[in-house]
Amino acid sequence: ILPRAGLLDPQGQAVEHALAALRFEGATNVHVGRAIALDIAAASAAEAGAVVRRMCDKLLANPVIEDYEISVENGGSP
Amino acid sequence: ILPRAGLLDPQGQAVEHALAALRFEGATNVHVGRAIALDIAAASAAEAGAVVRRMCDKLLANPVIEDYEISVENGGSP
Amino acid sequence: MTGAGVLTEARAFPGEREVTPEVVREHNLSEREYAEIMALLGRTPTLTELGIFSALWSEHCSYKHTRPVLRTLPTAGPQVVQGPGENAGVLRLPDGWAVAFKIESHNHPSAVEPYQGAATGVGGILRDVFTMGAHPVALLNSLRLGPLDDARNRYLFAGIVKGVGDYGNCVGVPTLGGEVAFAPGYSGNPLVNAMCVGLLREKDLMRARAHGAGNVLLAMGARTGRDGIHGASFASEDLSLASGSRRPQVQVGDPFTEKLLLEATLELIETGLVVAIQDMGAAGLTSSSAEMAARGGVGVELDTSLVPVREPGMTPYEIMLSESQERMLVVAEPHRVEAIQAVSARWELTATPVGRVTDDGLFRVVHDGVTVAAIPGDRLVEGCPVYHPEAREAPAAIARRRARPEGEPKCDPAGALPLLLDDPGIASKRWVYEQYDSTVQAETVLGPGGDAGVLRVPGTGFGLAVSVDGNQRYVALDPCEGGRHAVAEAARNVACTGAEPLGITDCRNFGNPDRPEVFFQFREACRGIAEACVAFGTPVTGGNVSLYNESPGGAIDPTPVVGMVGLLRDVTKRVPAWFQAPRDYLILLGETRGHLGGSSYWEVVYGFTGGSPPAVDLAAEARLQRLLVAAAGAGLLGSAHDCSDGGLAVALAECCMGEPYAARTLGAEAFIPNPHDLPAEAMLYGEDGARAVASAPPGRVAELLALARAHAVPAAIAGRVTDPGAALRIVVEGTREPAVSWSPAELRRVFFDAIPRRMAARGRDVLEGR
Amino acid sequence: MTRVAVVRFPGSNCEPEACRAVERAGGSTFYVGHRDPSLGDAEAVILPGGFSYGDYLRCGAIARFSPIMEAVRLHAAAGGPVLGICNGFQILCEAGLLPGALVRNAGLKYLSRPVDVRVERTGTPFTAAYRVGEVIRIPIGHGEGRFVASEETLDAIEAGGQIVLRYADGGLPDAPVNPNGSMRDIAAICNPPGNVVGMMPHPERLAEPGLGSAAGRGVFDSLMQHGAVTSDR
Ligand SMILES: Nc1ncnc2c1ncn2[C@@H]1O[C@H](COP(=O)(O)OP(=O)(O)O)[C@@H](O)[C@H]1O
Ligand SMILES: [Mg+2]
Repeated sequence: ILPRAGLLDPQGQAVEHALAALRFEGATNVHVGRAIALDIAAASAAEAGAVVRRMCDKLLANPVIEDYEISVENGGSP
Repeated sequence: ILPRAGLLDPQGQAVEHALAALRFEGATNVHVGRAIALDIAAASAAEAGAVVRRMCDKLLANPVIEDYEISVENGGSP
Repeated sequence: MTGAGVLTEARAFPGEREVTPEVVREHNLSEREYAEIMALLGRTPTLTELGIFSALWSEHCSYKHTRPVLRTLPTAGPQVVQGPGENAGVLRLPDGWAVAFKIESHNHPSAVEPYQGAATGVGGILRDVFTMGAHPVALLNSLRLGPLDDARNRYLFAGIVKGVGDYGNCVGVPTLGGEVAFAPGYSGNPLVNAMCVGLLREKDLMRARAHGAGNVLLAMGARTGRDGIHGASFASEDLSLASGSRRPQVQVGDPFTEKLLLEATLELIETGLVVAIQDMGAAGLTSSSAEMAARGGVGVELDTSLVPVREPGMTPYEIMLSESQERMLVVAEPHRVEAIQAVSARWELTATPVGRVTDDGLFRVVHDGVTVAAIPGDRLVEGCPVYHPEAREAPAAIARRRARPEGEPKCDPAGALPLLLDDPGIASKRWVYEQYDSTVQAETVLGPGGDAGVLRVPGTGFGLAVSVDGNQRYVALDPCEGGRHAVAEAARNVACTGAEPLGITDCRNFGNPDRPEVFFQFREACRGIAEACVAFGTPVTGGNVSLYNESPGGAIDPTPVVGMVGLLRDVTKRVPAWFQAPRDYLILLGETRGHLGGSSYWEVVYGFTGGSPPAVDLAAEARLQRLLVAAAGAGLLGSAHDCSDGGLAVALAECCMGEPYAARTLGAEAFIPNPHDLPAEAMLYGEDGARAVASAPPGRVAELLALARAHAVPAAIAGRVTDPGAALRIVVEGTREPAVSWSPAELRRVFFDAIPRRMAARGRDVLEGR
Repeated sequence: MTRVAVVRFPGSNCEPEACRAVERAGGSTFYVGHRDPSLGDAEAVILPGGFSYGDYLRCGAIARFSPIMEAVRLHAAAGGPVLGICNGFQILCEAGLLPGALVRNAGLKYLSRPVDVRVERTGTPFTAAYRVGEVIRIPIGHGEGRFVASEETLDAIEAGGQIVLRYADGGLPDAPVNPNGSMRDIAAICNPPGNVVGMMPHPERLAEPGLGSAAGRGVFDSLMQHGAVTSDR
């Protein structure tokens, strides 16, 4: 979950400067957001993804200022 | 970048409760951490990954409280 | 100067939309206003010019509906150093000190994005104050929200409080007071009014007036992005009408940069490096440059291609209208530019020349050498048509004022007290102010939770008392009385600590002024505020108007909010709101007439919001204020607390429950004289003004009563403070009801738990902020 | 008269009151900037509260790399007194001068309120003026003050007597004694020798009776006594 493109991202800027100061050249367009990890029981990865998408729209992400990406890992069968 | 396993993660718990309150059943072991996205110029994905790993060890993550994972996407050649 | 009437030349910026009636409407300009623009340019405006006009001729910047009414406010007084018209008002203090203060709304942005909207509201008001050369020493905030049983309202409340807190905390300015009220009209229309108080040496006062043709304009601070384009005109229409596309991009606050900007700005002013400086607030670069030019009677030329931008390809239109936060516009003599840039660099900031002061009176914008806007500057700022909307009170309002509660009360008078203390409007706001740093700067004498916050002026023995107040229920029922009440309560809160009320800033939050009943509320509330200010000798030094606070849910209650500053001559004499010691005498100041009209009691116990609010006796209020100040100065008072929402019973309960972190409660035996044989509920819960509950040590009571007599303030010994843990017992003279009795410890639980209990359910707000 | 350097990072905001508290106790102060290479003739260093670099990323994470921190490290290694208050504590942890880390309050909210803390160790340049077991009431103001460390580290801290202040019950009503969920109620710790101390509460905000209490003044009196002793040697 990252700040929407175009929005000011003071954290991203601060980190970008800090990295530069530490001689990590060439790190650009740094953005800082939130990572949320959770387990859900779902029949398929697709279904899990769909549930999480609904979670993001309703709670996890703030549509006014944030965009999100979802990645599903199969935690193996129950 | 997520809180170390075993460390109390009140934010994760709060989100877990909020999800339950919104009738999202079956979301368990929710953890909230930080996502950092950045572009770097590197010869290979492997090299990029190595650079970012050094960034994490030095600045982006605090080993006392956090574990991190890195994923590299190829942004195409310059 | 030659500005007025000049027909000017400007060319459209390549690729810019052409100006059609549709585009004009989108910019929220009336046909009359557009005709005015055509006339004073002698041609069709470019899109950039249209945008500039739409910003400066928006209600937010032009006050086109409200200026005639605002002109009727009292703004003069021996203590006034700077009245309305600058970025903040300034009042004189002892020893060459002065106080700059101002209140401002950020309602619309907070309705869209509560956390960022509230945070950037605090940022804006801080800049208004340090722009004057003043060091911010206190913040206050006045919030209005819909009822907390609605999840959306809880989300807005949590996000707004967090936004206000995070910003002020990070900049390092203590929040010393505020208020929160809840009513259905604010669902979807939350109000966020932020007030900042700053200190300066009077001689260092900085005014935002550009002058000196050839002087340089520099943009200092954050880069310019596409944030909040159209904010000013957006803030001037109903949320319901603002079409998605017209919704400005959310402004994100950066309190870290703000702190650096604060330090750099004060250093620039104190070292005399700048001619003038103003923050880029609503309508950003446009309003800051145009207003500084107009105040100085000069022209300006801006080259938008020089402005540091955050995103590539920004047009002059976007750069002129961006509301990116944490930016200042500096006017300086050319030979100072390097020194200014050195100071900025020391504070990790950049200052970039973006234009110059001219002598042709034109407001000119060039981009890559193309003149994209050329407007007579004085007409741009002053030329907006002024409207005199119709004002008529709604029959429904009259009916509500005349109505009386029907049916049975929920409980007997004794049972009502816990109910009232559990009402979120009356309950402790500790859940709120606990999230605000109230002790940073280490000058806090009385923090939040009492009547007014008190801070010491560094290195002196005197201090300031600050409070914000407004009772929208009273205003809805009787706008004029409501306006008077707002000033009276603020002054009472300040005087209770022992401070003399000095002056006010006010924020008027109303609905759509084109509706006669709304404009009636506005006009009458202003009349009430003006009358009270005259009576108390507390001039209006500035403020802010926020109209169009309406959503599909309807309009808000009319909500004028008054921010008062008072002078406490000796901070060691400050008077707390809470009982201090067992066996102190309890003294009622003022007269209890048992007026229940418009009361919280009726609302909570009868579920009825109506009746006519108590009439404010301005002379009596002024006498009470003088008495409280004199008594505090003479060291006669153990405590003093004003009576407002919930009347005597609630005031007495608050005195017994003690401060937010009191380790103990105190009891009280109260006997309330009742010469007119009124029912107990009226005596206990009536909300007559001009009253306070005081306590005094046995040795000082006689003196206090004598002093009251000398000030012609009715005062009666009404019992004693009793031991820790003892009960609060109230006997109302001559009523058949037995004495009513409560345990302060239990009341305390109700009072402090009311809001946390309702906010326990957590939502997205737990993810808000860092 | 003890000379105390107060470090100003971009975003520090408690440095004036830190100076006042030292001066009221009889010391003298001067500011050093985050880019300065040295601490001049300072006998002691204070890292004040605030939001260095906005506390972006993590509290203190970026400040730790400021050039001045190298000088602070040397000063500490030489046994010189170093006090980190609030954000200063967070920086000392990030810099590895103190063990553990400070993370978001268990209540997830910024908390501004008085707290009661019990003095656990008086053998430091900043607590010598107190008595062991004494409970003092001073304010906190932080959103990220929950002290965390691994169990082994915590045991080592306890064994080494490195806990300086613990949140304790001094009678404050209706709020948990431990305001932020800190492990083992830790409010302040020090390094093994005790010359480097970090604390979340703000003693400098309550260091004069005029503001209702001088409970925090002992921290600065201690430093003056310490300064007197060392300069006698
Ligand atoms: N939003 C807020 N921010 C800071 N302090 C607040 C806020 N709301 C209430 N308070 C504190 O609680 C006190 C009591 O509020 P209120 O119930 O309005 O009392 P009063 O009617 O005397 O103004 C205020 O004086 C203020 O110190
Ligand atoms: Mg109030």
